[in-house]
Amino acid sequence: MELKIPSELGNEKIAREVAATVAKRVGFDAERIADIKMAISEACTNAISYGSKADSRNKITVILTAHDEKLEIVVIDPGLGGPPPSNVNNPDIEDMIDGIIPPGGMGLWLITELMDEAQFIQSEEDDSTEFRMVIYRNKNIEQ
Amino acid sequence: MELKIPSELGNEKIAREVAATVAKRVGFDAERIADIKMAISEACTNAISYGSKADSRNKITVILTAHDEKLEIVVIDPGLGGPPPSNVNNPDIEDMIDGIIPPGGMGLWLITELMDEAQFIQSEEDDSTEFRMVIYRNKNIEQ
Amino acid sequence: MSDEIQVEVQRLNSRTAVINLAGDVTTFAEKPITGAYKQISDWGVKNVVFNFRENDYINSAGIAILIGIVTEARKRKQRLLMAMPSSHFQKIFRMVGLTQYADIHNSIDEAINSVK
Amino acid sequence: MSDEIQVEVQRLNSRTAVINLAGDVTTFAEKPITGAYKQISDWGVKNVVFNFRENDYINSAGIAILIGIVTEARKRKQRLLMAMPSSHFQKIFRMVGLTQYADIHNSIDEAINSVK
Ligand SMILES: Nc1ncnc2c1ncn2[C@@H]1O[C@H](COP(=O)(O)OP(=O)(O)O)[C@@H](O)[C@H]1O
Ligand SMILES: Nc1ncnc2c1ncn2[C@@H]1O[C@H](COP(=O)(O)OP(=O)(O)O)[C@@H](O)[C@H]1O
Repeated sequence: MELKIPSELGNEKIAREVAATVAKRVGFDAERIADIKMAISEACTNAISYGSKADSRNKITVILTAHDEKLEIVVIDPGLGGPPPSNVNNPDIEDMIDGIIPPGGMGLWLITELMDEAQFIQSEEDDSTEFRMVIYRNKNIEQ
Repeated sequence: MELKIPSELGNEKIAREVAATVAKRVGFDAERIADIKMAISEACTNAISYGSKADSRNKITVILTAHDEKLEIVVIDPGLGGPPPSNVNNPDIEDMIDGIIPPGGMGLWLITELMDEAQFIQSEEDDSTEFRMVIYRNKNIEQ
Repeated sequence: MSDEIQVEVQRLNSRTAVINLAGDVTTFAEKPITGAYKQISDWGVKNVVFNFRENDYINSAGIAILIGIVTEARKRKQRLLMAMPSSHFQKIFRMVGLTQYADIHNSIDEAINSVK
Repeated sequence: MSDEIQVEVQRLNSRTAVINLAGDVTTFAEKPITGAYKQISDWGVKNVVFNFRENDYINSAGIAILIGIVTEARKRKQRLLMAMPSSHFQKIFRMVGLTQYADIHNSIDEAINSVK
């Protein structure tokens, strides 16, 4: 299924509720649903803040596809944030707490920790940025 | 915002959760949110059962637009159920209980009771059927 | 995909039984609910208490199921009691006219005491 | 559109205060949370209890706010206590490493008793 929402901070909640409802319907347990909610919120927040410059005239699209054993989530933004990062840094919480770096920059890292797959895909057709995540229903499944 | 879901009974829940999240975000109270959830569920169930012949290869689209004082909800189906009814009958629960007519046929009536406006719109471009509902945030507003 | 409804019956005494519903009262609930109702009717009870505490979604198909139960209950001269429907459920029951055929109670105890 | 967070402070005694959070711990929560934290710091308390009972949504921006509070608390030699975070919150706190700087407690009482 597909969801199109105006790029406005707070609207990531709509995507989060949709993802939770779909995940519940296809049998994910409460812990995995909480993971999905957090990951999709972070991905949508980024698509809104960076990919759409938080301008609600822009829209982001979320595509949810339930397969037998996994849920695939694709978040598409208009690509106004330029090319997305090609790698994800582990946050250095000690440096943040010591005030060496400002607290933040943990969204993508959290997503990679919570999801089984996560990567940016640069669209070949237009300037849009796609972020694709996959989560398996059972953690220890053969992949 | 816009939501596209496969025409499968049960998927109306996704629309229901989206509508509830949007309505909450724009300040509807709990009672009105419950009304919205029921109305959108009935409209989507009809769009799935009649308008798409409950075939999940078909899709229904839900468009939610928040205005200052009202929420507009449009449910679009591919029109496989033929022309929608032009009027809504009050259910005769006594006849149902006496077994004179089978229990049922209350969906559209419930919607008209719960929403401030509700009507079918036959699309001029294609065969699709649109059902449009409007609900005001405050019941006694000047309309 | 499954829509979950859990239905449980509970025999209080020779005259009264409770049907506990947890989940969505929709088309998918028809068999479980009518099955539970038939089961307790076979026990010969006269008072049927529906416990709606764990429900927050009912649709017109669910209401039609309840109307069907009212029809059966009248044939069997049973009394129907609706315990703990949410305020939304109560409003819908009133709108449809179900409240003419079944009493609403704020708790299971209140429902049970009313038929003692 | 507003994202609701309600923040309330509660002074237990000269050494301990509680910050009750209800709602979403996101960017929108920054001002209310840091404001509440400053307020109780001005009281001179040494133990700061965050009550997470009424929260189920935290995001990375919310975590960043908490990290900022840890930095401040260390400067002020305060002790931070996290009461009743959901199991999801606990997991995230552990993942990020926040649990090295703040104790997790299953109830407000447990948190308060631990600093008596
Ligand atoms: N959709 C996107 N388009 C372009 N750049 C992005 C996108 N998502 C993330 N980024 C970049 O990746 C960086 C890291 O993102 P993230 O880990 O979520 O932390 P934060 O948002 O706190 O910086 C962002 O600062 C931004 O530069
Ligand atoms: N989207 C639709 N497309 C075509 N026909 C429809 C649609 N929605 C409703 N109808 C028609 O209107 C009738 C009444 O619908 P409703 O009041 O919801 O009760 P029920 O679904 O129980 O029959 C349906 O039986 C159907 O024939």
